[in-house]
Amino acid sequence: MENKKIEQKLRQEAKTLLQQRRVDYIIGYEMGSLKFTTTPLITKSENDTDRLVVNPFIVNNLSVYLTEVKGKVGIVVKGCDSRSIVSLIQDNKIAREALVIMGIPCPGLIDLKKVELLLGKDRDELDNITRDGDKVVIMVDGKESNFPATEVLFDNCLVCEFPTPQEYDVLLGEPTFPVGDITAGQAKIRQLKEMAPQQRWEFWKNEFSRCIRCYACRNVCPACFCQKCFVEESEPQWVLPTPKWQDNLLFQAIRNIHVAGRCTDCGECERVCPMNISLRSLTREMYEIVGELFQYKAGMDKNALPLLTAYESTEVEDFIR
Amino acid sequence: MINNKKINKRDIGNLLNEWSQEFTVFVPLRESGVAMLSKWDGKDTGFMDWHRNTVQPIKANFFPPMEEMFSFQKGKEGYHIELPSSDEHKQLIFGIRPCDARALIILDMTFKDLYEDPYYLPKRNNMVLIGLGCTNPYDSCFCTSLGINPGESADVDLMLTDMGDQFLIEEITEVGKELIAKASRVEEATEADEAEAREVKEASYNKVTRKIDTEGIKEKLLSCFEDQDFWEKVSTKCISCGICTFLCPTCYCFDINDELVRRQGTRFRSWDSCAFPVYTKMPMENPRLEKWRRVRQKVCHKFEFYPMNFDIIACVGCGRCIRQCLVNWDITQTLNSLPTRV
Amino acid sequence: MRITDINQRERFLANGNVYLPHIVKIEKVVDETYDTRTFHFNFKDEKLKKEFTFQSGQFALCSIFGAGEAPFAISSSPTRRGHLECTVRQVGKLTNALHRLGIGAEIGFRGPYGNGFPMGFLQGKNLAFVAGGIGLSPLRSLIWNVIDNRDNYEKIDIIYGARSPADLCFKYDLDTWSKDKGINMVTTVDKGDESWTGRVGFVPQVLEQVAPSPSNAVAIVCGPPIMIRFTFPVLEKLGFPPEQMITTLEKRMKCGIGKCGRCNIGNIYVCRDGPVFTYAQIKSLVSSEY
Amino acid sequence: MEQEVGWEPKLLGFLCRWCSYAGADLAGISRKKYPANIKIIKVPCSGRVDPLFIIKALRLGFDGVLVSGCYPGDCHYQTGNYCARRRMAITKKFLEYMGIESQRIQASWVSASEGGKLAEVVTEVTKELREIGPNQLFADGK
Repeated sequence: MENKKIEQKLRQEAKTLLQQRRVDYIIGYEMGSLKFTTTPLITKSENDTDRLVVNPFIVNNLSVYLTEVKGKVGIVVKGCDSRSIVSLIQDNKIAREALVIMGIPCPGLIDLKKVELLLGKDRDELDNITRDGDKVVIMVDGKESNFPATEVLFDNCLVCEFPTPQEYDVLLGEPTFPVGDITAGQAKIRQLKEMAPQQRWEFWKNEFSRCIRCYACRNVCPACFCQKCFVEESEPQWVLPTPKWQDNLLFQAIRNIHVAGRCTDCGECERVCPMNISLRSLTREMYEIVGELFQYKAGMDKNALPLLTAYESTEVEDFIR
Repeated sequence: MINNKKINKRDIGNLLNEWSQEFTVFVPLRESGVAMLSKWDGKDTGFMDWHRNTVQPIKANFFPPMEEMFSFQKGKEGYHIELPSSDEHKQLIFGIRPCDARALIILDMTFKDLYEDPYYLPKRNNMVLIGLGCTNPYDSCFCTSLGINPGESADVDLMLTDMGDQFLIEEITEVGKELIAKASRVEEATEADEAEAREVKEASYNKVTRKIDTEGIKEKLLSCFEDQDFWEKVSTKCISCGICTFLCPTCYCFDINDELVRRQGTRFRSWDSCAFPVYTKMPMENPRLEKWRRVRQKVCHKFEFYPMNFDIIACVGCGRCIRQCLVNWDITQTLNSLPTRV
Repeated sequence: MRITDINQRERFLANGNVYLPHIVKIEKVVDETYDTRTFHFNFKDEKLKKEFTFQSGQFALCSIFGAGEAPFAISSSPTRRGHLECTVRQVGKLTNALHRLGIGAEIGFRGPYGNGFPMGFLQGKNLAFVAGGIGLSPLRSLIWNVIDNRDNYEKIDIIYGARSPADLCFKYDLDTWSKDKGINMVTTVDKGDESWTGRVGFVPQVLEQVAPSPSNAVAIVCGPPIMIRFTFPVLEKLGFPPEQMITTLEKRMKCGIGKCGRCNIGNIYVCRDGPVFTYAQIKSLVSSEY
Repeated sequence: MEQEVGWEPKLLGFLCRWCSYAGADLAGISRKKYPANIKIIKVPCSGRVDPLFIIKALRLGFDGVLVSGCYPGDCHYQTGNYCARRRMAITKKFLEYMGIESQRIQASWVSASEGGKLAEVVTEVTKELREIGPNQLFADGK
């Protein structure tokens, strides 16, 4: 019910922004064409603002559009998205002045893949899904079942430290707090870490032999903003365009290193992967490494230097001979 | 008139085992969480009660994501080119849906066009298709708008209809007939079975509620082809990934690349996508650099160019591009909102 | 416009597999400009050496093994048998690799593909060739073809331009043609240098000055896309009907046979249905992405 | 793991031209012995080394990669080696997590006057690589 109120406020806010010409575009979410699906709404029209929605399915990290849309933009963000924006500002990709950020405190989004697994049914076979505090209520065939939210939220939502946007012009709704079930959210990574290196390598080899190189992970990532990605470089050709597992793995390893310190663990790469590759097990680990080595968290301070251009004179170097 | 057959679902495992002697049998499996056609392990028959289509379309069996075209090696006598060994077993694909079966007919047209494709066609000509009617189409399916009945198909060798505990079997081709003639535990279908199957098919047809209007679509697209505003508007949220084209059962674009590892070279062909800017990039210019041009190409290729060249729409309404799209870009919405010329 | 008949070309397939290249050997390398070279090559296979034929305007896919494959117009004339020529500018991975090769090196060759120039239609006509930069290479094949059958054609104008004197290709041919009394050869550069005494000006402008008569004439245009787009209006102004303007287009290609998808302009594939088109055909296309 | 007879580890070194590369030169001049297992690529600064080079070298079959630059504070370009240090720390940890043996990715500080140290580093690294065996990471086998 809270969402409904936020939604109303958001629609009003967005409309006003456009009416007063404070922004050229609004980027937000509207209902999608499938059940429990939202879709990005990028519009110049005041009338469209009535279609803006806020619900537990606003999955897209809309900051990915900021490097593309020209002019002043009013954008709807969740906690993780706001950090992507800060990170883009740090990298001089966008100007803070060109943005009006409408923050939405996000208590976690519902992972439909988990719901499907849990119920053995596909999303379009469910009647209704609602979030009620720490419960999620799902209606199937007229019957209601309750699940703890922690069972159906995205893994990255479970480990989310900053559900309230870090950077905003207006905050719609009250700040929320981590829903956290860190253990559940980290289960996959912990399993991997317990393996021997060879086993881990086998695991990734297996994952990346499924990859079809659709580049959805890269294109959906707000931190992947290169004009020309190294995989498209032909002289020298670093990576074969053919989806051999070796090249797929190399691509993803380097992509992760390139976005180190920019990745906010928004989880989009894993969500969009049509081949169900466990990409977040890479991004999250990188997030942890960066935190552990440099006490750095991506997208927290828009005035800070980007991680890989900054340094301290004494820093971890126990690995250097 | 009626000479359809039926088989009990619990006998399907045996039947597939029999067929495994002669064919490499593929069934829809959800390995690693992605539904795709995989080699049958001889045990898992879960696919019979899972009423949905695969994520990866059947085209991957004949036109795989990557495939070796030939290898080359430099010797004393110069380059030596070798074709990959073609010891491929005849494929039997069980559980293909009517939309995907039709998609193969559409792919055939391109691969047979002018020069025959020596990689796709031999595989395509060396397989048996066992169709399975849908009983539970996705909310993204719109096959009925493209003249496809989710419960029926003439593009397979055998067509199965799910009737709970048993399948009704229609023998579509001679190949299919022969298969059934050799199969054990197949019975004659009764009048009642036929009636039940008809009901199942009708129900499934009615479950497909998403529609597009294909009437005059070629002309409509032609008239709005240069409408940049429209194409810009519909393409805004697209993020130019390859999901919709890679997972499309009728998309066939490919790339050709060489790999050279210590004098041993291989030429591969792999899926490519018109959504990628590099796809059309030339040294000096790129005719489809802008996103709206690429989105327009995708839509028009299917609904305008393919009909112009082959007299058939290159879309079967399987809905994968809608279901899998990470921003829920919906081709049916685009097609239903084409500006009509004033 | 779509071609349906390829019978005569099928006999050149390697092993019956349209994607398999034949091996050809580089016999000679000619430096055209600082970044462009003409490669003379011939089949290793004796039978093909004798039998291989093509039409002016057709192209082939050349493989540099390990670097890949790309389409090049055949720049020699089918009337001059003995070897084949392709003229290649260094622009990327593959062309760089090709430029590193010398005499004796082996490359892959498959083709010929595409429709070629309409020789029957050109017979008995005045021909105006308009070319820019390396765009001369497919026209060169046609020009030599025409010269070798000179009696079949009327007046010949050649207007050729490049960015600078250093960018002019086939200087040895330009010399021969300008000495030929039966040819009106005009060479121009966008920007001259201290030693340049010839014309200065963009090809379309020079074309307008030269003003070949449109009567019983065909203009054959090839060059960078931007030049082609500016040349058509000039020709129209001179009175050439679109049916009498011919060009050959360039697109990124991988397969060369209308399957891999990328070279389309609307429903037409440049590799399969072109690369030679009349302006009338281009105007009738769905798309203006040429 | 099958090991070819007479197998010797192949090490690829990215050496900064201002220090480590000069160090290698010095080692040569002063006849300090170091294993011939290293192939050296001279880079303008250790900061030039993109993690891409490292993993690409492994993909190409090198058994190990050594990045060697100037001591902190000594960078010819002021900050190049500091940036390299961060990048290497992340790369090494991350690739280890993916399953690449930590011995395959090495870093060192070697100044222009430390011909001896460079020889030592190469010797040690080669020894470690010999212990873990050939790089089969990207081998095709199913």
